[in-house]
Amino acid sequence: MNRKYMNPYLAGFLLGLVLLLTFYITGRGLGASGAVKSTVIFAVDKISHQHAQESGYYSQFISDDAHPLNTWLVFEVLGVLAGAFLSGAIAGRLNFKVEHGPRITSRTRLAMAVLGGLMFGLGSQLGRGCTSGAALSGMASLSLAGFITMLAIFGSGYVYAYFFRKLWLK
Amino acid sequence: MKQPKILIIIAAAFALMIITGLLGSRDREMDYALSPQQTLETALSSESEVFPEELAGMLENDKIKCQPVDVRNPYDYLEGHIGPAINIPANTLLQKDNLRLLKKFDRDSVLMVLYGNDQSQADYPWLILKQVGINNIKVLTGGFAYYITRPQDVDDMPGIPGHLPEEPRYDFGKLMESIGGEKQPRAPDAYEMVIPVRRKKENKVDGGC
Amino acid sequence: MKRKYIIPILILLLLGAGILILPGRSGEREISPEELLQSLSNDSRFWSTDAVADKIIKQDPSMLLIDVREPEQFNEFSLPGAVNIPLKNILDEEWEPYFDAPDYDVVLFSNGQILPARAWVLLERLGYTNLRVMEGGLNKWAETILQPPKPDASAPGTEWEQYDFRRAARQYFTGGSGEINTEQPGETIQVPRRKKKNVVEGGC
Amino acid sequence: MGPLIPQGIIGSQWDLVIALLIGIAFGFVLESAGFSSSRKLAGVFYGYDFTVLRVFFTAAITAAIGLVYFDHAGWMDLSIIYVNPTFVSSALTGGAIMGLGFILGGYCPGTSFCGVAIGKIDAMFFTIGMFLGIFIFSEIFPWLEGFYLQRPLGPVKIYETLGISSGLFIFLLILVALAAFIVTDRVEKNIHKNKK
Repeated sequence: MNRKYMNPYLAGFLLGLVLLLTFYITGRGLGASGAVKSTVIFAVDKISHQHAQESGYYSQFISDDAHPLNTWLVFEVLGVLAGAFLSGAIAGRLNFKVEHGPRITSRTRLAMAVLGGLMFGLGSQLGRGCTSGAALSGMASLSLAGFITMLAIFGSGYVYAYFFRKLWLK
Repeated sequence: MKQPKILIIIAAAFALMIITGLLGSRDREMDYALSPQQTLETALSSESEVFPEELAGMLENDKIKCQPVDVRNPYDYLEGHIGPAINIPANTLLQKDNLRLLKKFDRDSVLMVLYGNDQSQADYPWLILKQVGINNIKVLTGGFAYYITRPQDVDDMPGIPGHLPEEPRYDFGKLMESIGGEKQPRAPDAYEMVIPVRRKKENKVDGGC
Repeated sequence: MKRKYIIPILILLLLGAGILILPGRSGEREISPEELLQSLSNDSRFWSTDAVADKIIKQDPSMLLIDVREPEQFNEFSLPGAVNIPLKNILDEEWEPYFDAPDYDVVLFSNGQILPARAWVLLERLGYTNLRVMEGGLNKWAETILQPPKPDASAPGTEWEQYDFRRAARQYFTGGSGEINTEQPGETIQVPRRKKKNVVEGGC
Repeated sequence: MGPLIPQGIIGSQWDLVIALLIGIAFGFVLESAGFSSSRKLAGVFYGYDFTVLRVFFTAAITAAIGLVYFDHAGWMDLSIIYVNPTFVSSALTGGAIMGLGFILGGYCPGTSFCGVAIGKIDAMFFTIGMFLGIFIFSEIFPWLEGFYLQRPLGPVKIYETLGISSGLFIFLLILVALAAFIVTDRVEKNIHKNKK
């Protein structure tokens, strides 16, 4: 049975409560791109330990006692995967497929996805956080950085939208 | 669509939780009746003291409602205290029943006079009780030690500690010169003024994404 | 969109308006009256005139002397290196860094002990730490450092040591050279540990 | 009581367990709101589906209101919670790059994980792309470091820079949100109308 999506305001309200609970228990907000950063560091450390030690950037995150993947965000993202799987299972949305705009082939879609992901990875490190970490949690804690990042992401998104409308619209 | 109904229920529950939290927190911890600025004005006000003569006069004249409060420890209190004084050791002043008693005196406009061994022992509690909202309260000049000697004429006893404590009892400049120094004490030679700079509020918790 | 969301919108506006009228939190660092009263029973807030004199001679940079008297009395006579903050403007913004300095010992003094004690209660309430009051004020300073009472012959050794220290200090302050024995046994000042807010790991 | 773990009320060994549980709730709500589909996510930029805006704004406001009330009720000490430090130039450029990534990829990191979880292959490719992007950033970081730390303002709050109280700011935010919901609702309606 393919149930429709949850009412957006209810979902927003529940997400707000989850975020509030996160602040209440751990004192920090949600996040996502940090987990990928930890995996990158773990991979680089494994592949060429020597390179990782030398570079100023990697060495910050590598210490003998703590395993690079043993961070809050990695566990949180594992939870996200599990939670999404659960919700997808209940709503019957589990199947392997490529979703793409009507006017492009799935091959272009996949290429765009990789390019988009690359951009997002780069941007999230530069902006110290992604939409859920810097923007959403930042806005909740009323930090200036949160609002700047949110406006930059969605503002620039609206500017680019026109040029890439072929990707999404009929 | 049944989902807005769930939204309404949870939103209402959330609002209720917050309101109960707010009400609960109001009476839990005792609040200050005076802001820091008002407390400063009270601290600067000069009529916070009662001279032994006035106290003695008030105690004899039963028309004036006056209640001395001894803030020393019970042992000193038993050794000797001012006539009708009740004993509430300083660090128990804010306990529930003591505070209720003091507030009752305040409501019946009974003038409470705090005293300790010396004036400064009663001065702190006076300022704290003022901040918590007790107005009709004063401090006995000189404290119990000075009260016992109870000179007939207050001004002629400069030597007793606690008598007008804030007055300079010596002309410091002249005293310095009499010992062979300049008027001002010599500062250590390389003594540059220590000026601390405003501390930046640093972030306590790490986080972000 | 309209009707079915009326109630959540109302709740939202209600909560929003509630925030507007809520009184500002009384400075989050203020301590409660009970805490304030308890901190009275901790005697390490008193520093004797000997301890203050010793720190001045040793040029101890971690001590801040605050004279809470009026400017006229301050100009006439005060301790070396003291800053004059009259009691009436002790809460001014300008002096805030002097009190919000956890790695300094802020010693409040005046002629007697009442004014600095009141200043102490005011500042302690605002959550500042390491506040001290010079016991007895300048009156006691005059009676101990400037005119050290000579202990009688049978007095214990410590009083004689104190007397020597005070005489040397007096000579120091009045311009005489005179060497000073500085092994004056410093007061063991136990600093009350307020529960430290610890730092949490996090990051992304 | 404040944030439980920093205040030591809950042992820090629970930290990672809580991370997992919160992640499950986070993933569940995101996926059930439809954030696992890139077409629905991109809708916010093309007007045919403003779910992202509605969920995002409601969540931010609920959390902000909750935090302020928790603080007033004495349940929370706001001076301890994490506030993102502001570095203006890197936040703006980072945001601009992320905006492009959103338009091209159709996902953001959190939602891409939701897509991966339910089998969206484009979400998997997006995640691989992210992996590469972060790898590139880490390699070229030494050249970016100056820019990365430019114009720091510290963990400043937005209402402090605007000079108004937090209560007033949140109230204005609520009004802006309600206005946005009404406008986007109307925009969405007539986009669907003239598409038929």
